[in-house]
Amino acid sequence: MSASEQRQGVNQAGRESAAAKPRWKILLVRPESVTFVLLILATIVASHLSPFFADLGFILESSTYYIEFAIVALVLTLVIIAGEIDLSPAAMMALTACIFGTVLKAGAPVPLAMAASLVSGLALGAFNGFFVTVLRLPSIIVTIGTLILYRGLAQVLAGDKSIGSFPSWFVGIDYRMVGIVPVPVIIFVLASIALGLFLGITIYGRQIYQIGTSEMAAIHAGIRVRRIKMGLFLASGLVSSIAGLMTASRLGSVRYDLASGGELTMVLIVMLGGTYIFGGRGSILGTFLATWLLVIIATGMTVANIAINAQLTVMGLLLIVSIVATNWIYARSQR
Amino acid sequence: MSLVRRLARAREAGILVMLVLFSLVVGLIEPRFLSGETVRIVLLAIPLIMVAAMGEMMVLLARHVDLSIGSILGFSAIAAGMVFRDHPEWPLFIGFAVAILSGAALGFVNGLIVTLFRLPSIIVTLGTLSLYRGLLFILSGSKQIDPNDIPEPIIRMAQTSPFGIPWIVIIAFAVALATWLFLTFTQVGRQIYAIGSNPGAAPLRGIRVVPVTILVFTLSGALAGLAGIIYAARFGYVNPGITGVGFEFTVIAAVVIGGVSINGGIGSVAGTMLGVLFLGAVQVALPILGVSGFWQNAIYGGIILIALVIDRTVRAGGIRGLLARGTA
Amino acid sequence: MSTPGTGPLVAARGISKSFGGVEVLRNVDLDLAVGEIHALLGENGAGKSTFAKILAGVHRPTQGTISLAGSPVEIGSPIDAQRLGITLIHQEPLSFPDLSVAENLVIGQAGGSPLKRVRWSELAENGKRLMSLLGVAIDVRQPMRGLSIADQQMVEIARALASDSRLIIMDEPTAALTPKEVETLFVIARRLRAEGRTIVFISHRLEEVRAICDRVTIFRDGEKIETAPTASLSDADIIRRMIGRPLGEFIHRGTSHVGAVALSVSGLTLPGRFENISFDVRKGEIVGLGGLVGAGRTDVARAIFGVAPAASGSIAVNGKPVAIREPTDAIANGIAFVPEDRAIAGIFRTLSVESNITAAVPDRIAPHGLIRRAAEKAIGLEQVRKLRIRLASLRQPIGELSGGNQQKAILARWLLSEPEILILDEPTRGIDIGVKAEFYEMIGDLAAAGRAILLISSELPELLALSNRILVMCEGRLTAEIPRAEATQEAIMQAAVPRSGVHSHSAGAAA
Amino acid sequence: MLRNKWMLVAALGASLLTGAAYAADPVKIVYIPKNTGNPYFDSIIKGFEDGCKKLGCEFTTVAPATAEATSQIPFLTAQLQRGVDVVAISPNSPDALNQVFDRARSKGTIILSVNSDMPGNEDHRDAAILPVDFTKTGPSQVELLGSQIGYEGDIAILSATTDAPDQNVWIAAMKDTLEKDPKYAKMKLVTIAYGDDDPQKSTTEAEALLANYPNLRGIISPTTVGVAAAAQVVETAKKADKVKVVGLGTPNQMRRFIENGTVDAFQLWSPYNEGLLAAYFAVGVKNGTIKNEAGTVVEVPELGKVTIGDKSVLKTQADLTTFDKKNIGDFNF
Repeated sequence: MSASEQRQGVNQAGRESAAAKPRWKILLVRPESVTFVLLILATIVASHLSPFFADLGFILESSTYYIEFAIVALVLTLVIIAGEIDLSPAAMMALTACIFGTVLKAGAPVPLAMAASLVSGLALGAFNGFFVTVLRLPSIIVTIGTLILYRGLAQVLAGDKSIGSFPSWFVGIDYRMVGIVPVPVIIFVLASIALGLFLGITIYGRQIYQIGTSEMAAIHAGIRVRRIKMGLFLASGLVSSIAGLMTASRLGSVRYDLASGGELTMVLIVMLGGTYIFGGRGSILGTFLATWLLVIIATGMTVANIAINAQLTVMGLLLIVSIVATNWIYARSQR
Repeated sequence: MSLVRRLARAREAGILVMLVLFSLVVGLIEPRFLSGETVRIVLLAIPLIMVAAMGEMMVLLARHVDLSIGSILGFSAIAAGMVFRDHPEWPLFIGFAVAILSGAALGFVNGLIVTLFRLPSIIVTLGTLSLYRGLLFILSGSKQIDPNDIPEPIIRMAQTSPFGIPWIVIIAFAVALATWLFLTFTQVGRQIYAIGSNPGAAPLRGIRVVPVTILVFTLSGALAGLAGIIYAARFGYVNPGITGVGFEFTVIAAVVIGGVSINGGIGSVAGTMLGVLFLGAVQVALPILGVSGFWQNAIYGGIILIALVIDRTVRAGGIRGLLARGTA
Repeated sequence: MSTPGTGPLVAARGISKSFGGVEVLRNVDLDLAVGEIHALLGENGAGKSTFAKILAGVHRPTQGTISLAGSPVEIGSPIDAQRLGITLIHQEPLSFPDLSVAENLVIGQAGGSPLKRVRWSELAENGKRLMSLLGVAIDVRQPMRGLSIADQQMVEIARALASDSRLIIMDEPTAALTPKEVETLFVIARRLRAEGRTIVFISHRLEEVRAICDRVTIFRDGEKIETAPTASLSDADIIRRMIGRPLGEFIHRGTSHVGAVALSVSGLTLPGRFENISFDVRKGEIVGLGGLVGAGRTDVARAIFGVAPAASGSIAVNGKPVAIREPTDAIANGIAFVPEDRAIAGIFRTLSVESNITAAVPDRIAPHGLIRRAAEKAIGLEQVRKLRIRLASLRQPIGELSGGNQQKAILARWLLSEPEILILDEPTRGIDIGVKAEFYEMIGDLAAAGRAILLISSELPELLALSNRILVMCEGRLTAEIPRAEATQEAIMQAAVPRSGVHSHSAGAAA
Repeated sequence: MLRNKWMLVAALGASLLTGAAYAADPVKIVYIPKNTGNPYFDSIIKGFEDGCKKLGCEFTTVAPATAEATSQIPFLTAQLQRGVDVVAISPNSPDALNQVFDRARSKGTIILSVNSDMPGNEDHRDAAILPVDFTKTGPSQVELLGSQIGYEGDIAILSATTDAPDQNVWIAAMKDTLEKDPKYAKMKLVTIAYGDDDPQKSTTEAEALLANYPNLRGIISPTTVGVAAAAQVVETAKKADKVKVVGLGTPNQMRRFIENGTVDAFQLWSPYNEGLLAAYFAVGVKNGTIKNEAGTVVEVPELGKVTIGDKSVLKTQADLTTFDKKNIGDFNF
């Protein structure tokens, strides 16, 4: 346990304080740097792989399939920086979307159904938060449980029927454009800026980093750890239901298997963005860049007709490599 | 304190009571459930889960988790199936060896990544869940292994044996017995409990945490591989896109129902067997009661959460400890 | 001092050790003879525990060599140490709560293949034998979970006995033990010595060292100061060597005016931790809180600060009863708490010094939720100047600072909150001797400025030097209140050590 | 397997060389099955390949890993970006793809729904290629089972999911036939079980059928996963002589049970022909030789004449093919 050794080392006192690191070195170990380099590399490779790739309109259109996960991943970034994890958002997307569909089918107007979906998202997030902050159970296990439970409830609610025939104004958010940019991408960019500022310049963002760095120290510094964590799980539930609604709008229908396997994609995006799996380190910028990295890789492979089995392999490898790399860089910077 | 100990000891008894109560309630609603035929069906349904559950239990005991066993099962089943299909002239045990060894190899990789880079196993195996599934598609060329490619003796394993009980049931119970012997009577078996019980103290106590952890993941993989053969025997074919998908959640549910703590160190073979039996009974009861299969996942998820809360309660020293404020 | 004809069992030469660029051991030479009990003395952070851990393979030395019985050895891991016949009894007992006591006695012991059979009846027999040898009544079949710290410590000692080692290192083994248990331990230690084994004994209690140790080695600031036969040094000699200067210099000449009661605690109880704790702290007063490790002092402090609130009892600030459910409540009532374990509960290791200093006063750096960099920097610089914190940059991660400067930053954090009541839990643990003096000065000044201070410390000289009054806790209860005039090390120890000779199994928490 | 890998390489190669490869501008067709690794769709693909070999069209196939509602969408978009002329797809959802289809069609791409239609959303695709007249599936299955059990006794149905649209249409027809046709008056449908197209669930459900209904004489399972599971269960329970299993299955999946006598006969159609017909139809429509409207006759050398029906539905054959010991050796899919 090198961390505890280091801790003991600090504990057992030292004499000299080390000199501060030069700026370029700090920049080099910034979590987003690797992501940025990879993004450029991936774009070059993808352009060579298929002549159909290098088309901004197409990339933006394809990005809408991942943007919903990416928006959730922004909040998940905060959750992971705070030292927790939420594996259930994809299941929450499905369940809240199915609730939306069910309420709508029962004759309620769209705004009411949307409200029901958002409220249920908050409730599901609160349920996760209750287990984590009140019962003090590890979030990684709790949300594996709720991942199965929420997906199961979606299945109970909707069977394997697809619930559709939404009013036409609600359908097709991804075809609404601002210039050549689809609305979901605009939402994602705005959400990134908002959450980036939240994390960067507000006191709550600061406290999220502090909690993730040392929860004990945060408690002892009078930071309301439980309240903030509960807030993060609520945010995760809320943003999942928003993403669920966006998916419903894009597809024009919902089914229990909506966004299935999305937890992998979300964790992958956050990890690719250089956020440290054990908390205390990471950034919205990293997640933002990682989203485009994923879009480029996935779209590049698909448009080059690379078979899905290779894609699964690449995604699994990417996840592992990205965590290993982040950890390695982190450990290096600590030396 | 005595309450804690009593509860901890009562884990297996508690599951047994749950199992009996469940059977009685289902039997009251639908008397057909309490028949010899049900026992036969349950016995046929559980070997697949039981074999993999023994591996997953060891992983949980060491305070890790393996989410990739479904993909490992699929990979091993495909690998063995390809041996059976492409080399029908080879003796059958080669197929067995291929399944178990390929499973062990994939499990070994899990263990290696987890220990070498000190990463949370849940994230690593979430990655290999996808990675191994991709590899198995590549290996199989996306072709399924058809029933007539699976040798007759393998299929018969799910039907009969010289003792009248199907081979797969005998294998499952033999694996459970071997696991029990291993965990109870070998040094390394006890060390698995020790690592899960206090991972920080283990290396200071002279336990080789890295090799033991790798061993645990390797065993989990090997047993998932063996489960791959059982899958082929029971269902008669192996499909790269279906075989083993979602299997990890079933197995984890069975293991935690069996009283194995997700925080490591606590759990027994007997408890896990009861957990598997309970899950088998639920699986069989649902169709008999005419409950939609759509409930199955919700029930699994609920069971895992309830088991978590019970475990937390026991560790906190009862309800009062659980509700006590402050940091534990 | 080693027996003529045979060389020393252990010969350590030039041992140095650094953690993250910070040197905690410097060029230590030490011989341990066959069949001796050798005390390692020194203040907290002097390097004695680190040295012990190097011998036991927990840490690897940065430099230096170790020979065992004449041949050079590499002790790369606890497993290597075991194989070489070296056992360490850890300061805080290590245990596997889910395994039985009997298993805890032997698990991980070297020898035998991994598949070697575990013989349960033998294990139990062996365990019973060891327990009766130590004279404790512990059912070896029950799981470790739920054993008191003292019982766990006895199991830890039994484990060392079972290991058949030639070098046994005991790192403060008596901290949680009753006098009777300590006596049993000494009997066994002497017998082990008679068998030709070597024992390294780390303790703060000089009378214990005098009782059994043949030789003492004194550490200070990571360096070995002296090795000498125990009998050749007086207590005063030893203390002088440990602290590097006479004790007298530390005594804070209290000039503060003791005013009205600032903090009043009555009937505070948290089952299993502490019971019926009542005391007052006045403005301008430093109240010391002494006791053994695990006596519940830290738990009381955590309860007052709201980290782990008490189940019953009341707290009043300036005469008004207050409800403290979480630290925020305590802070709102002008209470500040510098926790004992700086690395875990104090600093945010990878974050900047600046953000560490301002962590408890979000409103001052971010009046409307938005952080004002300029304000934060100004506050940070002011504190750095005031407390003379040595650093390269305010944006530097605090983990890169020395222990003393880290502690100053934590103190700065709390001074910013302008507390009326300051709880200091082992404030000088792991801090350089020079900086320590600065701290004593600061604590005195804080009291002089009218703040009420509750000082928890295991270092008796520190308590004696700074406190107006000293409270003593033992097994979760307040056992004495000693005015400064009557306070002596003996008086404090007498109240701190359990008298009954029987542990209450409920008082089992680490302080 | 070897051939498959070669195909992959060829597809990859073709994709890298696009631009230079088609001087004659052949029709580009892509087929997106429900998911990869499903042998049923491999036969459809074979049909497309053979068709395109003759017609000179350019054919590729891509598939998602899972048959989840939205998993086909990225593939669909990518193919449109690649500029394909015809997208043939076996949709995973009757409506989740509507938006993408609409946009593709507005750009002139032809969308064909292959093997199953999109009930209620027919105006989002150009045409549907179905394997058989689905109204005949129900009665035909009842007759097949009836002939094996002497038109007498308890029977059960093991279906896919409760909401599976095709299966529900067939089951309704089965019920209707059993009720109205006096020939089947002595056959009693005791229950309908749902195996969710999951091998484990289907197996347990089939076992529950045997346990719950000791007098059961036959099981109809109109889904490939279910019929294999039912056969396997009956074989394991050694009740092949007592309980007859019929249903819709693929020859390779069912060969074992036919050969060892567990199953006397089962039915299906030719997925190969679907691919073939789809290829001919697509090329014809694209080149303007076939008018996509009801009543038009499409001629395929191997199949003969197929008439476009209502809502642009084409059926490759009228009746189901019955597979038994005599003919199963002739099929490999």
